[in-house]
Amino acid sequence: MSEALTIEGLVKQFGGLTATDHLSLSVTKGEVHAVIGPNGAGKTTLIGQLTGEITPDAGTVRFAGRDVTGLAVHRRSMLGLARSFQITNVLADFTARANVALAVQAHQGHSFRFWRKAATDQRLIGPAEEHLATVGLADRAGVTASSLSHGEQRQLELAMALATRPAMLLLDEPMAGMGPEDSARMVEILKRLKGDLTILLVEHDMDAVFALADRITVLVYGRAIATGSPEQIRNDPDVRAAYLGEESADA
Amino acid sequence: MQMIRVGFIALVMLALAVVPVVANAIDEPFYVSLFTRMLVLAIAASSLNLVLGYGGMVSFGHAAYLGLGSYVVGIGFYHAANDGMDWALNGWMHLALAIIIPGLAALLIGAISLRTRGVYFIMITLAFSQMLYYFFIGLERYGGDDGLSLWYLSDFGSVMDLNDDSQLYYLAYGLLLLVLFILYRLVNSRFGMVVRGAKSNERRLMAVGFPTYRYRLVAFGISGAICGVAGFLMANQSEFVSTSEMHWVHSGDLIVMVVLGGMGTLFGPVLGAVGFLMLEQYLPELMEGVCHIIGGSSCGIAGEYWKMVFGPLLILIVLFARGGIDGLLQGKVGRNV
Amino acid sequence: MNWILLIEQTLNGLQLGLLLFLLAAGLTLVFGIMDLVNLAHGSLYMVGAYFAATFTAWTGSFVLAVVLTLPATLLVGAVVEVVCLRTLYDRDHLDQVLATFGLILFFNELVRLVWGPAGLSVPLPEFLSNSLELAPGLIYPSYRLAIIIASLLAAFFLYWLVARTRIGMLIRAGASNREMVGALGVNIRFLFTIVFGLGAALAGLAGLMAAPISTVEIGMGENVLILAFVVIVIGGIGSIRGAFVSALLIGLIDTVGRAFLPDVIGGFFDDEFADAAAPALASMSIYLLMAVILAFRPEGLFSARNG
Amino acid sequence: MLKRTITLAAGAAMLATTAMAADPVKIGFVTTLSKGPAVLGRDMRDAADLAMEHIGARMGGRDVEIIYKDDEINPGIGKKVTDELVQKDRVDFVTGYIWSHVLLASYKSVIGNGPMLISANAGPSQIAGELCNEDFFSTSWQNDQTPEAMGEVLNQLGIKSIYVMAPNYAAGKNMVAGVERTYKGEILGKDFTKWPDQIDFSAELAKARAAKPGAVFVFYPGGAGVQFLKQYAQAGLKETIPLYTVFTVDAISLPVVKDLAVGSLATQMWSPDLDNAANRKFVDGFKAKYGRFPSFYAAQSYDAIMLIKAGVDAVNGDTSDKAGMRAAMKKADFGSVRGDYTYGNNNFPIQNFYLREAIKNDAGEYTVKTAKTVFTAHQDSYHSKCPMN
Repeated sequence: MSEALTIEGLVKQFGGLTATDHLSLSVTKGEVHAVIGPNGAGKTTLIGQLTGEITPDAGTVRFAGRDVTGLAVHRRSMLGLARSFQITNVLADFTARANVALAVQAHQGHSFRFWRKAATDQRLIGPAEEHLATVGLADRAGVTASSLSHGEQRQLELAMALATRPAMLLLDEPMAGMGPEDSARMVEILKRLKGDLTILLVEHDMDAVFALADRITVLVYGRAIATGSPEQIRNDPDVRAAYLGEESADA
Repeated sequence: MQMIRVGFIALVMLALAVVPVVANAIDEPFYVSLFTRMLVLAIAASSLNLVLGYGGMVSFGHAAYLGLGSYVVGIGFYHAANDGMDWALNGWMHLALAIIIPGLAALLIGAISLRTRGVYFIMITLAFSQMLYYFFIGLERYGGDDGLSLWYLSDFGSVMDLNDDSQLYYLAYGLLLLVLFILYRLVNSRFGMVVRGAKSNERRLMAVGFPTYRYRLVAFGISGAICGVAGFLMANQSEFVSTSEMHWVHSGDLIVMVVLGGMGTLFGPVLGAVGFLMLEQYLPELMEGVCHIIGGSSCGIAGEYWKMVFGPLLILIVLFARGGIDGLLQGKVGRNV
Repeated sequence: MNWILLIEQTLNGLQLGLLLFLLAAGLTLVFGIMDLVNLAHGSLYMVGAYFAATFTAWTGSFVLAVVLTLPATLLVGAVVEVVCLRTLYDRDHLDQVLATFGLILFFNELVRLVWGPAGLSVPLPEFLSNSLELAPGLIYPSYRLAIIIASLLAAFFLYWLVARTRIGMLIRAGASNREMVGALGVNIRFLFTIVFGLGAALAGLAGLMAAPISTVEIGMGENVLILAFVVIVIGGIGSIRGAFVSALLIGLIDTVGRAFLPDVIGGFFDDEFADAAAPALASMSIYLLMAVILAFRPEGLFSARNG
Repeated sequence: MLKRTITLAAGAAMLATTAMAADPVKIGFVTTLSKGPAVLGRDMRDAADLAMEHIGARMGGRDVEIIYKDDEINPGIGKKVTDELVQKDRVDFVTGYIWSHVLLASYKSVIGNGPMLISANAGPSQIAGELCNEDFFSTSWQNDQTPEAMGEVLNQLGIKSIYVMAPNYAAGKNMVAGVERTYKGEILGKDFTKWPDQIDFSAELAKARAAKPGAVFVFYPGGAGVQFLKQYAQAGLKETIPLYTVFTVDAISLPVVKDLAVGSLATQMWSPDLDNAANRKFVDGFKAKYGRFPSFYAAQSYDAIMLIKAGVDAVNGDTSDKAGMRAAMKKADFGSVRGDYTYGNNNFPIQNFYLREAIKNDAGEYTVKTAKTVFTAHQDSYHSKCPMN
């Protein structure tokens, strides 16, 4: 049994509000583990603590067998923990290719290289274009990121995350703001990645979650109220009460 | 538009290349010193452009590095003149120290300042430059705020003689070209991509694994070092070093030059420095002329109020010509270019 | 140690700190609420002082001059906001720095054109021109006490305005969420004009309070502007409480440094060194303080959210 | 100095060919015309204009033109406009210069490049000493002389102890050094205050009060002087400790501070009530034309134009005859508003210094009156370092 990521007793409070409440969770290597929950359940706070942008008040985060709780953002990235952002977060005035090339560059040693032109460096451009192809943006490589459509920017996000050669992906609502067509394409892309990568997926789109996830954890008010296979979660009475309540009432 | 832009920039650079020749031909040596000043400030503005234009770090204290560079020359001269230490006039040593000392100072100041963001960064860089300003005012030995008159300039032996205005001019011109070439390589290198990326979206860069702080810091240090070169030239051009070049308003002037010319473009700061000094030189005359044309009285003093026009002009540039001169050449008018 | 002198110097530091608070209050208000870096704050301070000089000369009364100066600077501020600064809110700080830098140049020349190059003077109001003996041997000018009281009143007024009134509520809401306030049916543009005018009036108040103890001259605002920025940056931008605390801190450190540093350094080193080092160190002290505080607390002592 | 010799030769050749009687004599005037100290620059310019009026804008049979330039109190700008005057406008004389640092920065641009330089105010020790030059003249003083006179005043008045305050910059330190050189009593305390942005002197004034000195000596030029005088009076010190100043109470600050400065004592080499024909013509003319008393800045500027006229007159307008002009100027017999004086080897005046008291006269105007003569024919202490004879 190999765990890619283990969270134990994680606590984070903002003023009086407990965003993460003694949360424990583990993600097995190679699985797609979805975290769902109503708005304000503390999903984005959780991602922030996993990437290192937010320091937890208590608890530990272990990744690839080591304690990373106090590690800086860029160090975790070096260990192979990559993320995509909930709100599209690309370098707006760079081309798609340059965006991904920068992510590639991050994992080719230090960047105190002052002389050679980066834009024509095949060691950067080659992998960058590969990753763009993986997410279906091969023909948009030369377009400035800000000119890409919303869906394309989400795909670019993913390409940048992939370019860091991660062992594990943290996807913060990759389908946010997408139309059904774009969502479907993203699900296809993620399906292709499944197996090679461990993925922690935070998502509102239930169709996508149930289509992709191997296991699901339900978060309410910062606590995990249930973890299990999609089937188990679908039938869990607590979950139905707390989260799926309305939908199941309709059904 | 691109053609016009390239043509214009080439024209400016070419025109700058022949200034001493023309000035001496028409027997107007004043233009040599005026344009040397432009070249010097163009180097200083280019150095600021690296952090401001490419790196998004609004340093409001770059006059400090300019001042440090010029004090290298001044202090060397002082000891040569007063303590008989002739070697202290060595130009190569001046140049090297004018790169190293401001560069180290910038690294030190940057190391603290880059922990802050936004307005805090603007203000802390300002605070550090004010600290240096007061420090040199208190340094009575080197003239305090009286400054130091340089009776001997940096000595390059038989290689060149900076007392010759034309030679000094071409040294400044050569150094400007060199600085521009270095900056060109720098901003397009892997290092440059990180610095520019951090301007665009630092959070994203950290997420993909860049320790952005140290790249920004190195950029800041390089910028300070280049600015020191400008200081070295400025001391030799004005044959004088003084604390007033370190005053915060001077840091503001440098920012104005960068923005006037066009931030984050290679030649923008050059155009900005030329434009700024042209305005400083000719706006008063222009105003006097306009005053005469509209038949005003006591036009002789109209030019003294040139800043009353320059101030609003600056506001208009910020509001409507955000890309500066370079942006206008590309046909970009309006807000977010 | 001479205790009377120590008390007097503490009082001096307090008074300087409160004057600095007055200077910085308008700046931090505008900064915190509208996220606008206003370098021209010093110019408004200068304009306030010139108004005070003119109105005192016209009416012959300092009190009447105060009554006229405050609305006058408020009006100047409002005009500047409407004509020039309104379009700068959604711009980055660099744009704001540059545009307001331009305003400084403009105001300096405008003042020279209107009032001439000669400095003006505001005489002390008659009823405040004496000194009080606060304790045996502790003589203090009553105008200095008036500065202390006026600054404390201004601080209290700001606290009351921001924390206790409907306008304050809108201001706070507008600072965090402009759209929301707009949705409440409040004219956000008008609100901002009022806030900026208020900031200008505070600058004017500082200018007129400082006028009787200083020279009313062109460029008088540029030096104090930097001090005001140091105050609000140390305090935490946008935090009135932070500005208050840091102004007092700076006032005390600056005064105590000037008062006792030469003796302290003179105790350790020879006189010549002390003569050279003490004033330089005293000049640099507040910038050192700022660098140290920002090195450990990059957002100042009080972050705006709690202030 | 290759450049110097080349430009000097070129300059001489140029002067010889262009100095036709038809061309006006050109005088460049560098002073501060913007920012706070613009008020000093205005006084200087007004005085120079008045001098031009009095001489009918003619010297040695030629018309005279003055070109004014603003130095913005910045040595870099001062140097730039001086270069422009010398190289572009090709003036015959450059004068003005309020500030030591501006003069020092500009000095090299003039000396050796053709024109003659006449300082109408600044008198840094370097130029009085090792940097002295035959083409430089001062119509003012060497910086240290005025405070030296003040130190002597304090001795003569039998003041046992003083407290000293000045801004922490070069001129401030010179002024203090000057007093220390001549004053024989005890200096109880010394404060160098922050320059230029100290708004409050209460900390230093409290120390001065506590030290209980026989007198307070200060140097605060321009706006800072107004500020200091006000705070000194407000602290209640005006009634308790006599105040002695240099370059602080003058025709610029007096109308601003009025009664607060009345009674304070200052040393100066000129006073508006000095009784000589030239001074009466100058002061009356100035008051009639501008409606205010002239300051010493004005007096020195007026003298600078008159000194230049003496030089140009002596060579009948042939400004290429620099030796002739130098010799004539060195005589200092042009009728200075300060009365007769002579030039030392360094071309700085050897002159009287007076103690002036600030008063309110019968007409209700604020001005100064001469209380006594402190020094007669006083020479600066740097002249021995000047290699000229």
